[in-house]
This record gives sequence, structure tokens and C-alpha cells, in this order.
Amino acid sequence: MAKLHIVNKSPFERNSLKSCLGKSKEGSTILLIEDAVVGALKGTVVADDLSSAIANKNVCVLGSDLNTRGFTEAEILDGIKIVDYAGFVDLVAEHSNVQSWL
Amino acid sequence: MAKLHIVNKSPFERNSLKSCLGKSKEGSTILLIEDAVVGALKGTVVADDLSSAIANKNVCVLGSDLNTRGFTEAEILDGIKIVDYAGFVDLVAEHSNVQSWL
Amino acid sequence: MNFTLLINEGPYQHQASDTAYQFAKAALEKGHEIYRVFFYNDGVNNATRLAIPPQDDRNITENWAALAKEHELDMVVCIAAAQRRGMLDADEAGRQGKDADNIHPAFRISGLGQLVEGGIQADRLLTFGD
Amino acid sequence: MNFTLLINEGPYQHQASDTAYQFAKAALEKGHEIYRVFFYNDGVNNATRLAIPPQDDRNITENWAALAKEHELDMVVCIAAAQRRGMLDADEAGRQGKDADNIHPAFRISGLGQLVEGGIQADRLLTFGD
Amino acid sequence: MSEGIKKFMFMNTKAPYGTVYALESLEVVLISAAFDQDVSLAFCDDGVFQITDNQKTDGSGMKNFSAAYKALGDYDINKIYVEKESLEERGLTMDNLMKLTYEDEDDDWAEKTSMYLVTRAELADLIDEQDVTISS
Amino acid sequence: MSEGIKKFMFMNTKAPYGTVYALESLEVVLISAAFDQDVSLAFCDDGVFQITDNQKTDGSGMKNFSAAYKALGDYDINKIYVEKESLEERGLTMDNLMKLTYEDEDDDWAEKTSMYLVTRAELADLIDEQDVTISS
Repeated sequence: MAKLHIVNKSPFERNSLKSCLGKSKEGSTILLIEDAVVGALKGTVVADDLSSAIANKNVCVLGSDLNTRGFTEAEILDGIKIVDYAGFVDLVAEHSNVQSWL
Repeated sequence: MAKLHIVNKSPFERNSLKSCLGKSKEGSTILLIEDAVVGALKGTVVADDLSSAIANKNVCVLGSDLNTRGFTEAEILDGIKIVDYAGFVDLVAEHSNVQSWL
Repeated sequence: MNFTLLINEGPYQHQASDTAYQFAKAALEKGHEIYRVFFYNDGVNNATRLAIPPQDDRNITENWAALAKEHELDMVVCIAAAQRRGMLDADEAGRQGKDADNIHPAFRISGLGQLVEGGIQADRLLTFGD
Repeated sequence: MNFTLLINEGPYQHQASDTAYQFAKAALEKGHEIYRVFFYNDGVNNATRLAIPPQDDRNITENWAALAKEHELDMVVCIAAAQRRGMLDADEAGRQGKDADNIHPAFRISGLGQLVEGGIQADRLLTFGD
Repeated sequence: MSEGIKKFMFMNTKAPYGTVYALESLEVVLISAAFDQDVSLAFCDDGVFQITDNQKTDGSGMKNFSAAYKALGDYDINKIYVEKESLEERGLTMDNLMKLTYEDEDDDWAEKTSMYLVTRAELADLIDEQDVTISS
Repeated sequence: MSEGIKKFMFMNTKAPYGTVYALESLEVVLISAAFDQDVSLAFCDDGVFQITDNQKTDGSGMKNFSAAYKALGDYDINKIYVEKESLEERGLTMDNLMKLTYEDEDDDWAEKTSMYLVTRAELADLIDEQDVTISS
């Protein structure tokens, strides 16, 4: 059963998204929350890394944290799914373990 | 009068050293303390950045923080000066302002 | 399904406790259970009953306390981490000869074994930190 | 020369307060003066008098208190940051209707203006944070 | 520097909401206005996210403090530097940011921008001129 | 998984001393030994600095807790994975690290290494097998 990986720090400031991408398997899910949501934006220096991840992993972003920082669905990369807290709970229930990359 | 820039986070985890290197002037001093001291080690992926910095800035590392993490003078890049807390105080006094890159 | 939540940062300084609270609320609304909320590292600071946040801001401790009351949550503060940071209940303060205590009654103090047991007993353990 | 020190992180969780303490000690030994030590953000948590660290570890608050006593340091805790995080002195607790207080007598509570004034009056202002 | 006046720069390098630094730094900035110093703000690295437009915190429950940046002009704090390279790395332009302005009392209270887009090299020069740099 | 036994992995990704996470995580690890679970530790990213040899804290005044890692074998915690790429990026080899060992009761108490050098891909496989992952 696939795993859920959670990243909460901006990829422009920390290495935790990079570390997560390098140590998560194909078919797993990556959820961006808190300051990590800006990693989902179009046209950034990490957009290529995210696009590669989208090719073989499920990448999600917590919508309320995106809105909190002034962004909406229109501004994020195609292929990244927006979830609310209820969707966050579903992701945790649907995967067999959760790893937070702190 | 030249400025003192202080970095306290590992360059493998955070972008603060990179940010400091990009926004400090020639002739200024960069002091690595706390978790940033590992940036001074030989043979790392940031050694080239440090070597470039050494060419036109004074780079120092807090010796007690280096020892705390298991390293000594023998393991750091040539051209980086080791200071103790008294030397840290001198650096602050000798420069006209101090910026901590948090 | 039931969850154990581990919270490693104090209130306000980091979003960790806010996120965990929103997650817990959503999980309970969907009919899941929270086996335990364990406060560790600076997370123990969430348990203070002395905080007075600005009136236009959330009160993180009271939010947790209200949720715990409504759903009978087991909210555990690690004793070792709490002692290091000056978080005491009345019993601890008495035992240690301290003249005051500051832990909100919605929280209880216990050992790290409660975290490991939470990981064993719950279907999922989630960490919220920095 | 005199220095104002700004400390933005709590004890133990980050090295910031330790580094600031070692710096202050070294500066005083060299004959410099500390104009003020200002505790902001989670830094206010350094002022608790309730901490009981393990016996083989340093007691950060008591280290600061001893240094302050020896050198008559002005150690100021930001009132707004302290209220948010449940750090109160007896006066504040009384005013706010809280049943306990936890600030060590070596520290005093005041406003953010004390930080800006510290930056104006001292020869150097240094920030210790995360 | 002028007699008794120091150049204070507040360096904003961190994203808002994930940590409290942006909010509590802004509180210091507002207080500093009372001291008649030469105050400026720099937004670089993830600090540029502090002043994005349209922040909506209903869903997260965080306190929305973004409106307070718009009050800076009323406090005569009108030198706000935004680093160009930091915007570019994050896929942003000045259009993503709030419009921070002040009313110029020397020009019939005309509304003028407080925001200056500067290169990394220009920001390095500005940092080098400061007497006090408070970063978070 | 075996009946009632879960696979617990403690992910150590942060440098020691600058923050408390390494020290307080180790306290959880030691407690976990009492619960008869399948416990392993991973050291990757800056976590590899937690187990460098010759840590000397006299000058910094920090509490030196490095000796406690050497006690892990006595607690029957003897699966310690170190990520090869993380060492290389930091100019380190296994020679920079403490030698963590245990005594094998099934082999006349012979002293054996607890440490396994694994590639990033191998560590990803190990992470994927866990029931509980506690990270800091």
C-alpha cells in the first residue's frame, strides 16, 4: 500500500522537498502544506522538479494554505491536485503510513 | 567600514549561506556559527561557493561550534580562519554593523 | 480509523499546532477517532493556561481544550520536555519545590512511552513540526 | 563599546540563546558593555523561572540570571510576545486575571520600544535566532 | 549619518504564516516609526511572499495581518525594497504584490509608491549602508 | 508484519546542537526499546552529523549527548542506516562516524556492527516498508 509524504517548508528555503522527492517511491503521494505550498507555483526554479514528480507520483497541495499565502488554483502547476482538510484526512486514511519531511 | 555577516544554518539544509554570499560586499566578513560551521568542511557540495567567497571576503568559523560537531581545523577549507567567542566579539567591534542571516 | 498526532512546535511561532488542530477537527468531523495528541519538544508550550493572545487572534490552547472537551481527547504533554521548558502541573510543581504551575487542565503530563504506545495502538501516527 | 542583543528563540529548542549567552560573557570579559538583552518571539520563553532541566544539562535561565546579577544586565522580555505565549509576571497576571505567573525576577517586562531604543543607543545590535 | 539618526533596515527573508517572524517583525517596524529614525524594509528570498496580494486566511484559521503592511505609509515608512531575483526565482512579478503607497506631504499629499524593485547587487549596496539591520 | 509488531523508523534528518531535535528524538528511541517493536534508525541529510566521532562540547557549553548513541546496541537497537549520498555531499565517509555496535546473543555475544551504509534508493525502499515513521 502506497505511502503519503508530507512537506511543510518552502523549497526555496529548505532542502526538505528535494529530500522527499529523492526518497519517495513511484506511486506514492506527496502533500504540500504550510510554507511548502509555494513549491506548487508555475514558473519557479523548482517547477521542473515538481513536474518530474507529477509524472510518477500524486502531488497534492492544501488549498487553504495556498489561499492564505495569496494564491489560487489558477497559479499552480497542471497536474497538482488541491485538497482541503477533509481531503488531507482522506489521504492519510488511504495510505498505509505517513512520513513528514521536517 | 566593512560589515559582518553571520550565518547559523547548515548550507545543506537552508539557503541562508547562499543568500548571504549573494548580498554581502567584497571586503566584508562572513562568520559561520552553530549549524553553519559544517559549511566550512573540505570536499562538500558547497566547497566551491565557499572557495569563491574566500577569494574576496574574510570567512571565519566559530571553533567551539566546529568542535561540538566533531570537527577540527584540519578538516576545514584553507583560507577559513577559526575564532573563539572572544574573537567573535572582536569581529563585531571591528565592523560597523552586523547582519544575521536567519 | 484512529490517529495519533505528534506536535513538536509551540503555539504561534510555527504553524504546526494550527495545522494539527485543523486536521484533528476535520478527522473527527468525518467520523474518525483521535487516539492521542502527544506534545513534544517545544510542542509542550501549547499546554499553557497563562496565554493572553491579542483579541483579534486565535487562542490555540483554548481551541485544543474545547476540541478535547467535545470529543474527550487524550492530550498528553511529555514530562521531560515540559520540565526542561518550565511547563508544570500542580503535582509536579509541588514535587519540585516550584512556587507556581501553568498547565491547562485539559492536558495531562506523562512519559514518552505514551508516544510510542500511541504509534502502536493507532492506525496512523502523524508528526507536525518545523 | 556597548552591545544590544536580540534573542528570538526559546531555550533548548535552538542554540540561539546559548550562543548569545556565550557571546555576552566573552564581551563582558573583554571589558565591553551590554546595553540591553531583549527577548522577542519565542525568546520570551528564556525568562521562565519554572524550568527544571536534567541535572547533567545547563540551566539556561539561571545562567542568564547569574550573568545579569554579576554585571547588572538589563534583560527585557517583550510584553506582547510574552502574553501570546503565556509568560507573565505577577503584575501582569493580576491585571489579566490569571491565577499564576512564571517570569524569573532577573527579567523585566516591557514594550517593543525598548528594542528599537536598544538599537539606537548601543554601538551594535546583534540578532540571535533560527 | 545625520546627527542622532540611524539607518535601520528590517530584512524580511521568511515566508509568512508558516512561522511567526513576519508578523512579529512587522510589529517592531510599526513601533520603530515613533523613534524618528531612517527606516527601510527589504523583502528578499521567501520574504517576498509576505506582501503577496489577496491573502485569505479563512480556511487555515491563521490571523490575516497583511492589511497592516498597507498602513506603513501612514507611519511615514515608505522605503520598501523588493529583490528582483527573489521574485523571478519564485515565478512572481510586482503584479503579484500588494500596492504599498504613501501620501507625500511635500507634494500636496499626492499618493506615491513606497515600493522599489532592486537587483540583488543594489540590495547588497543598501544593506552595506545600514547602521542597524534587524533580520528575521 | 508479525502479529502485534510494528516496524518503527526514526528518521534523523537534522544536525545536532543547533536544534534540540536530535537529542529529544534519541530519548524517544531509547524508550521505544521497551515496547518490543521492530525499531530502526535512519541518518540522512544533515542527520549524518548526529553521529560524527569526537564531538567536544566544552567550548560551546552544549550538553554532549553523543555517547548515548553508543548505548543503542545495549537496548537491542541495531539497525542503523546511513545514507551514502548524504555523506558524500558533506565530504564525509563512514570513517568520520562513531562505530555503533551490538553484541549478538545468538553468536556467543560477538560484537557486530549496527551500521549499514545504504544508497538513497535503498533507503527509499526501507522507508516504504515502515508502519510508523517518526521524523525530526
